[in-house]
Amino acid sequence: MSPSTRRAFVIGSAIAAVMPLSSARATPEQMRKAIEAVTRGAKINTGKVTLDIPPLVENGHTVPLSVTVDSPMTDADHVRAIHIFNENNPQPHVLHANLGPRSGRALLSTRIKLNASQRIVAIAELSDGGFWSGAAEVVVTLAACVEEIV
Amino acid sequence: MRVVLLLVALLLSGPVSAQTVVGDAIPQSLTGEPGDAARGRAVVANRQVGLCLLCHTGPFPEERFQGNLAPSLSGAGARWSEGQLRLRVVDAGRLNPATIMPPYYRTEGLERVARAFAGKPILSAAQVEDVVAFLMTLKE
Amino acid sequence: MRSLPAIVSAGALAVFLVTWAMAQTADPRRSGYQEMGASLRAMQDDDSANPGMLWVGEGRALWARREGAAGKACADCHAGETAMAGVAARYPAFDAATNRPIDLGQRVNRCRVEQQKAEPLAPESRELVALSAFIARQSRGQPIAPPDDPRLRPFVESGEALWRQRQGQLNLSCAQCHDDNAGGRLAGATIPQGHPTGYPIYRLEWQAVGSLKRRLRNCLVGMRAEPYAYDSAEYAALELYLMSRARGMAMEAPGVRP
Amino acid sequence: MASVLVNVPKTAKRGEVIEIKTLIAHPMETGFRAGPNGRLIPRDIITRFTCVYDGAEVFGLTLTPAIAANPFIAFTTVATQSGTLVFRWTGDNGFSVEESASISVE
Repeated sequence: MSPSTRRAFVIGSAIAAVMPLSSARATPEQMRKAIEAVTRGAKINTGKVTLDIPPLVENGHTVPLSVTVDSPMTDADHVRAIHIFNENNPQPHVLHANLGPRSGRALLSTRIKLNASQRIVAIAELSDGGFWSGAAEVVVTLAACVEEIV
Repeated sequence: MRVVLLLVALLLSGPVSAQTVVGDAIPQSLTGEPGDAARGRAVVANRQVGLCLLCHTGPFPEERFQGNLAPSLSGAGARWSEGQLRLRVVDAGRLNPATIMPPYYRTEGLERVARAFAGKPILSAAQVEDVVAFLMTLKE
Repeated sequence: MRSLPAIVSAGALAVFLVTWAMAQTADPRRSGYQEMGASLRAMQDDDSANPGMLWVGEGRALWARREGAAGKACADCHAGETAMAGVAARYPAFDAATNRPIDLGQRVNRCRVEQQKAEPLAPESRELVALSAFIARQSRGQPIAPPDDPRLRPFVESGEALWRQRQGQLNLSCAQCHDDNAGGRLAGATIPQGHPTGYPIYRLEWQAVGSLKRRLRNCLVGMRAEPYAYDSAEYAALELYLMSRARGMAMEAPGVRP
Repeated sequence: MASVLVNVPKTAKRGEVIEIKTLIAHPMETGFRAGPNGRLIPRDIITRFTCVYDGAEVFGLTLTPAIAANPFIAFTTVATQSGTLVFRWTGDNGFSVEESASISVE
């Protein structure tokens, strides 16, 4: 490995390793468009959706995230899908999960990557066709003593 | 003109140029030229170049997560003279051997320096002057 | 054989008891675990959420696999999930054959070469880290207990000297950050005291499990110092010093750290 | 060898909501990172996760490069009857892993 290719020597900044290309970042506008592609322009209500994500993230490589939706999860009234969006990663649409009455509860936990402090939005698609959303602001600190890419 | 440029190049091609310490200061510019405060601000704020904000806080409202291991840079230009700041950036260990502040313009007496950095100071003479010029603007 | 949940709760209880006992005696030492936010502590505490357990699982499979010309598996001599309980808490240990301390990974390789007649695993290879994680997991909750072997003393001392030696272009020593400035903030990160309680750890920065040597290497790279070779005497000495410095603190392997 | 951990309760009461947690070893290489040679490292991710229980897909997740390495996925399902839960992860470069767990429902 030649010195010029090392990303080492950096006591701060995990950002380069997660997503190095600033031109590849999404924007709040792209997030809005990605949300519209899912809702097809339908009204999004605020509420029912709780996004649990640590307000201060110690390393953007692995950010624990849970979404719960207030729903009885019956045949007649349940959550069909949960979507996560962000406004700063290269791709605004982070994931979508398919749920149904057999889920019992509308709950999803996973871990995502975040390349900077930003706003995260969770949107639930209900069986009646309605959309509900919750959001959280996340602050990503920088990792200390980062290793070079091996 | 060509001769002058060649001389400058020769002077800067060594690891570090000579400095004269007077008391607790280096009164003379390392390059013979005044630094540029705007460039200096960028060096100080850059966490891969100046590294300053890993330990210091300072008047950088746009920079989150500044360190708290060292005094704030705010008011540095009022507390110290230009020459005093220059010595503190060049080699703070001359004033306090136990300091955690890295020697920004020294290559001698260092142990086990990584190959990529061997014989190179952390900042160039011009960067040191830019940083000093910026710190001198921090009067409050 | 005890069920896995029983082992888990026994381990968690032991971690709690050791931590509680330390709190009673006002021990100023803090594990890096205590510097983390609630979500990362929860990630470490739950074996079904701790990504380090993937390596433990791989280590378990490797433990049972026949290797080398002797066609023997580790499990043929050390059967069960608790055969190695407490072992990781006592390494590095003195090795009479080479007259120097060897760490857990080197000890695994010794067994591979001498007992299994197999090639040694590369330092920091996925297999060696997985086996180390499987072994260290069995010491979770136990106090760190470096051997009281007089032959180790000079190595502990040289490890401490390395800990205090300034090095690299940034001219820093380990002690300047982790003794003198522990608890302070290096940019956004709280500087831990640097106790080797969780190794091997799942480091989010690595997105993988790695050894204490890899972590020491990271710090050296950060200081812009030339890292030691993975099997160098320096790392063994530093590990030994750090284990003696953390004597009595609870093992947490596989730890989760940012 | 893909390394997988799934956590499913061994027993449950009929109608009980159970939590299922899964971990799988995978780099989740984003395709946005440059390697040591300065060139982009090609994308290598898991794109889809499903859980089939009692003949039906009870949970599905579509993943993107923004999912962290060694993906952790936790969700709930209603214990309907004794049987097998089949978990499947598929993705780039033909990645396909299946794991199953049995549950006894009273």
